[in-house]
Amino acid sequence: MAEIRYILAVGQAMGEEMERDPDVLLLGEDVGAPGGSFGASRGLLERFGSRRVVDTPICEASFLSLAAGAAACGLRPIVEIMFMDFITVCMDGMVNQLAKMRYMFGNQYKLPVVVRTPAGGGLNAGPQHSQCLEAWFAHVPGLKVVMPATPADAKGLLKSAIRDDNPVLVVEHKALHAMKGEVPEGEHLVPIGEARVCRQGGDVTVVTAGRMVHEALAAAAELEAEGIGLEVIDLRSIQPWDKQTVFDSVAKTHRLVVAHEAVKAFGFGAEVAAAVGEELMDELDAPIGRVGAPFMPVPFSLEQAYLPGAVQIAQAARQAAQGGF
Amino acid sequence: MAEIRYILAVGQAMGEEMERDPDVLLLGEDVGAPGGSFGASRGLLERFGSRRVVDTPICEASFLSLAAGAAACGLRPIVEIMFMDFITVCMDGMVNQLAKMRYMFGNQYKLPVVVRTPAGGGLNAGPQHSQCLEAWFAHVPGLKVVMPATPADAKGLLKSAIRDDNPVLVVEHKALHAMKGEVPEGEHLVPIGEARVCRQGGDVTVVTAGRMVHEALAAAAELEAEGIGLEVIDLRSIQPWDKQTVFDSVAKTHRLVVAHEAVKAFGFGAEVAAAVGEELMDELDAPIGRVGAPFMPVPFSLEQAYLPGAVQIAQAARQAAQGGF
Amino acid sequence: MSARGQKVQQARPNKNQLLAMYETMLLIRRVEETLMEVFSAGEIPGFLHVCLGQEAVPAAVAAHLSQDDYIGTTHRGHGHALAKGVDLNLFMAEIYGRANGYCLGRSGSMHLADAGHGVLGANGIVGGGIPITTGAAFACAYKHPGRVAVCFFGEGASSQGAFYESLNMAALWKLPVVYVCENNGWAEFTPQSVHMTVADVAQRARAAGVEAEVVSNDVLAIHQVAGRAIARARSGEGPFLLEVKCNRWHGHFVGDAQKYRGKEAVAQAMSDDCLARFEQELIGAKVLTAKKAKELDQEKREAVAQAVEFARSSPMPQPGDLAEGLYL
Amino acid sequence: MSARGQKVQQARPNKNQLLAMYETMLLIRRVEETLMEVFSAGEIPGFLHVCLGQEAVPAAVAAHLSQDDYIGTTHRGHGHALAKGVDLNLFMAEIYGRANGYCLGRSGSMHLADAGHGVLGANGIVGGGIPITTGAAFACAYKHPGRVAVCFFGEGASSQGAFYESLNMAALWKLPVVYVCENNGWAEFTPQSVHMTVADVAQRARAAGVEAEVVSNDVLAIHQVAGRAIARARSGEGPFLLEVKCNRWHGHFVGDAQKYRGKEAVAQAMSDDCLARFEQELIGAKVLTAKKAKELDQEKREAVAQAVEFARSSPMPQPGDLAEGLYL
Ligand SMILES: Cc1ncc(C[n+]2csc(CCOP(=O)(O)OP(=O)(O)O)c2C)c(N)n1
Ligand SMILES: Cc1ncc(C[n+]2csc(CCOP(=O)(O)OP(=O)(O)O)c2C)c(N)n1
Ligand SMILES: [Mg+2]
Ligand SMILES: [Mg+2]
Repeated sequence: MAEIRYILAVGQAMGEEMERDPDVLLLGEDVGAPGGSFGASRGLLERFGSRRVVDTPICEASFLSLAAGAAACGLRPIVEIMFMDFITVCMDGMVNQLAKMRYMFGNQYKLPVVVRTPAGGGLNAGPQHSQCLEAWFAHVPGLKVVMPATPADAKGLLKSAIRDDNPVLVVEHKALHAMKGEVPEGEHLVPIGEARVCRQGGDVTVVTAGRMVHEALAAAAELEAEGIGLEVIDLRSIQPWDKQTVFDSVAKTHRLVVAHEAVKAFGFGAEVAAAVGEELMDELDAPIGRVGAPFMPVPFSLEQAYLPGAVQIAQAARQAAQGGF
Repeated sequence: MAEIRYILAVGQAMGEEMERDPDVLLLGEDVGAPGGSFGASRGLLERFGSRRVVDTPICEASFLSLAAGAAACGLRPIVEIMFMDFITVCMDGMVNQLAKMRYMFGNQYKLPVVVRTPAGGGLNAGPQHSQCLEAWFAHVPGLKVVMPATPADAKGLLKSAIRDDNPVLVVEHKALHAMKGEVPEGEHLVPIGEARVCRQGGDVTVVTAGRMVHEALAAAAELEAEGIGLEVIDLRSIQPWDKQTVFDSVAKTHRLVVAHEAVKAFGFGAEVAAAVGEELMDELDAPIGRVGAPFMPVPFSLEQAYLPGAVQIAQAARQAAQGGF
Repeated sequence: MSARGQKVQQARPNKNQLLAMYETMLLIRRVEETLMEVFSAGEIPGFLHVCLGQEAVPAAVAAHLSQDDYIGTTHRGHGHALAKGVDLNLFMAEIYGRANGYCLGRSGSMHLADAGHGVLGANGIVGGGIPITTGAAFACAYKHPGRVAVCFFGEGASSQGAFYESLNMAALWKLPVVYVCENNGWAEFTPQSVHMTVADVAQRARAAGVEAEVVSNDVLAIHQVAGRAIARARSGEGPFLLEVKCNRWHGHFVGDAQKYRGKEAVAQAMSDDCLARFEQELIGAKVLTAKKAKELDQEKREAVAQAVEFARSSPMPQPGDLAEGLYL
Repeated sequence: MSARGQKVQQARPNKNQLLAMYETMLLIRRVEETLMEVFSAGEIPGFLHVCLGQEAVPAAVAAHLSQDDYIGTTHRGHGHALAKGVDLNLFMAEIYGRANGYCLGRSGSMHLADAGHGVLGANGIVGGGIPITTGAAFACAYKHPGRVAVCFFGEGASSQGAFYESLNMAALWKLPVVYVCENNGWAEFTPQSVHMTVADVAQRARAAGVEAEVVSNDVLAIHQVAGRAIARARSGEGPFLLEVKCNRWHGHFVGDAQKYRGKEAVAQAMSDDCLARFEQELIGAKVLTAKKAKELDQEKREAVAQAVEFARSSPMPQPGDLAEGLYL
């Protein structure tokens, strides 16, 4: 297995799938010769030409919907939205068109569109370039939402997304782009909707996704010294999310913390916590802890003070471990 | 007190505030001579003229942002988005501009913009004219979100929203527009962020908002016969929401159901349930029930089978009343 | 329907083609009249927008299309779907929200689609269909050479940024798409003068680098320009915008009392009857006789009545079917 | 700055006005050079976009504005803010993310705003500022007669629907707004030819019913057209678009190695030096001497160095301050 960077894994997934299926193509701003703002499509223009690696004008609203129409007519477009914050510009396409076309037309059309977008903080890019908005999309029937946390998942989830006949939003995390990790060569597919228990532990379950997986692992390492064993679950997919894996773990540890980088209030952690509270409350020995960003835009300065991380997760897990009724 | 329709209460609020403050004005499609698609602004053009009751072209994205700019320069615009589903077109204005301008510019500007929009089902208007998307906005720091359930609140909350120096999203419900109710005359303000206990009861707390308040009351009437007392709380505001009132009630009943018309998964009910689970779990004698729409777009046909209502609330409350650990 | 790529579309229509267009217009007229009736009688819930007075456009444009060409349309989309050849019974069943309608009753009038005839869907979002249909043209250029996509919309929609953005991409990539703007002067309850400074949507198109032409509500004039535009698109010469100045006979939706529009203006609008004019022309040119016209009318009336019966007697979807097909 | 409503702006600038513009350009040049340096040295986090080579536009346009006129700008907005008269120290402190910066360190370069000088903010969303600034013009027409709003943006942004939609509203309501498009030929790493079919953004403006004019990167030419446009706007004659063909000297952001752009092309771009040209003109016209130019340069360098020192020694915000002011 090769050690490669997350962003390269994204590029490999696209390259392999474009090789495999001539209907797969890529649309976005600067995706051609420049290889994308973050370099994900580097080399693809040379390999596949400008009919399949398409530089768009700056008009997210329309090139996203254009991809939806193209998909209904037999193509399998991947759309890059340069920063997740810009997806606000194409919400009609995402929500009223792409997400609904299959269902509202009574299954007449397939909508194999992948929307790739880097989210999150870490670059001091400020309030309009750092948001984590995945919870919105998880609330929209018809969309699938995945958040790869490692290079292997960046590749495996993206390949699955490209082969899926439904629209899939792939939320990359900018702060992970440079991360290196082992990525299986050849056919490597990670099924959408399956979580990964990335660390076993007996005391507190931590459910998270994306960049926060690594923060949870750091917190786990820290708490190990304190004698608290964290079981860290990387959801990988937010919609659908793997209830069974989460429930199994909570049935074992009886304590749960849910963590994400997005603003805590109304984030995806609320759904996980609510579902556990609804269906598995009798297994719980302590209140469910939630970790997320404070209720304010991501500031330019003090970004690190703003972003939630291992410290907050450790604190919440400690509290869960000690808490009880 | 006069009995008036919900939609007239909305019109009264706008008329009174425009009378009071010459900086208040209304922008939207067909708001002028036609008085708005649902008649909210009927008569306002005649009273205030076309400088203050402004018919816009069909371009939600830009007239919403235009209102944000006008507000930063001293006006207090009310923007009508004809159906909440169309707010997808102006999410950049809502989320990246309006919500953030005050904070990211270090408090230099006030953003007194009210966005009024009718949401929800009941008109068989199908998948693109029936959505309840309030949870998205509650997740965005910088926006306030209210959901008036009665004519009195439609007026009182809207008047408060217009006087608020922050952006407020007012989610009306189309199925309530024709509803009649008592509305206090003269200065009637309902503070944003305060819930209303609209029915006292000792057994199960039902937290809800908007149209579902009436469904909860119907469920309460039904369960009374079964000897189960529901305490119905109309949140009125989703962001900020009145934790204290909810917590006080749960501390009394020890059982909670959260209900909304929006898709259940990742809806505002998740946040309420998660917050209670996080901060008040030891008060709970049964799992928190959640009621919301199933995970699919709103279909044209069978809308009534799709929409959650009194039946589902009663069922969840019954289960909460009987359930335990 | 004509062979692809050949420029036969630019020729004057022959007798059969003229009659086919006439029949299409007649069918649309009768369908819409009937829908107004049954909707007003409460048989159909929701919103219903009819295209009475605007029948020439779909008939003339679709005359140049094959079954596997694509169209995208709007809330006022019955005529386009019918002209594209959808099955009248399944069309009607969908509008009635029945389980055997094209979309299993989930879409109704406002989102009706038929993959079999390349109908990408009516759209409840004004402007929403424009980039989608442009995407269909993208797929044609990429994968289905020779096919075209036709995008119908109103002048109100042309104020949405999606219109401008889509035309820019279509021009940039020379996509085989023909934009057809039915400028009926009204967006809901508001006249064009309130929301546009330029008189012609065509002017807006040219600014995006798309050639454009304006014609009146005359089926032969539309047929001619559409033919040229579609032939151009098929042969890779890129997009075109055709604007038809027409009139909306009735309210925005069925039930709209049009208080905002004077009686005289309505009468004036209704005096623009593209179907009656075409009928007279055809009779004058001896392509049609008054008798034949009557027969055809009777035929359409019966077909429509039958479709309504079909829809009425079709089953409603079952609550249990609701969840089917959200994901594949 | 000139009295409102009077058409003095159309007169040729006098000596003092010429010198004032020169100084503004010089200041912008020195600020941007310094920011490139300190950013490259790692003193400032995030993204930084400089406007080197494009200094003529802000200087010439802002020469017609008073403190209480409004401007809206973009990610490449330092020049516009400086020309509008923001305090150099507070400006620099904001870019350094300090607690005493204009926005308490929350906005940095990409969202810098100064209410005191009518700077409505840079904007991180391409096209996002266009309707906002149009809204400022709406407020001027409504509440602050005589004031205008100037909206700066790039040719890349003119492909966003927000551009087209905003111009339509401005034309419709004759808003006192002047759109200034700095067409530097590049949107990030992509040249204009890849995303526009028309050569001029001006053509796009005319489609929306807005008068437009194209000028070269010459401060006096810009000054003249801007003067006319702003005077028109002040007197209620409506919007105007001024397009300036200029060159982006450096990468999209500081640190962009421009692998996509040949060395020759960069050299070519950098040969378009609006400041050097203006300096020569002023010296030729005896408005300026080489000695005076040197003095002024020294003065600006010192002011910039001082502002950098001010920023460096300013306090960072405290974590406890983060929550302040989300709501009033
Ligand atoms: C994004 C959006 N905004 C507003 C509406 C409400 N609406 C429906 S039809 C319509 C007018 C459309 O006018 P036009 O495009 O001229 O089409 P016509 O109805 O005349 O056929 C409006 C504003 C909508 N459906 N979607
Ligand atoms: C909605 C949105 N899409 C994309 C981007 C990324 N982006 C930032 S600047 C830029 C290019 C802008 O080009 P132009 O408008 O010509 O301005 P210039 O940088 O040349 O000054 C792009 C694509 C963004 N910030 N916002
Ligand atoms: Mg119209
Ligand atoms: Mg540029």
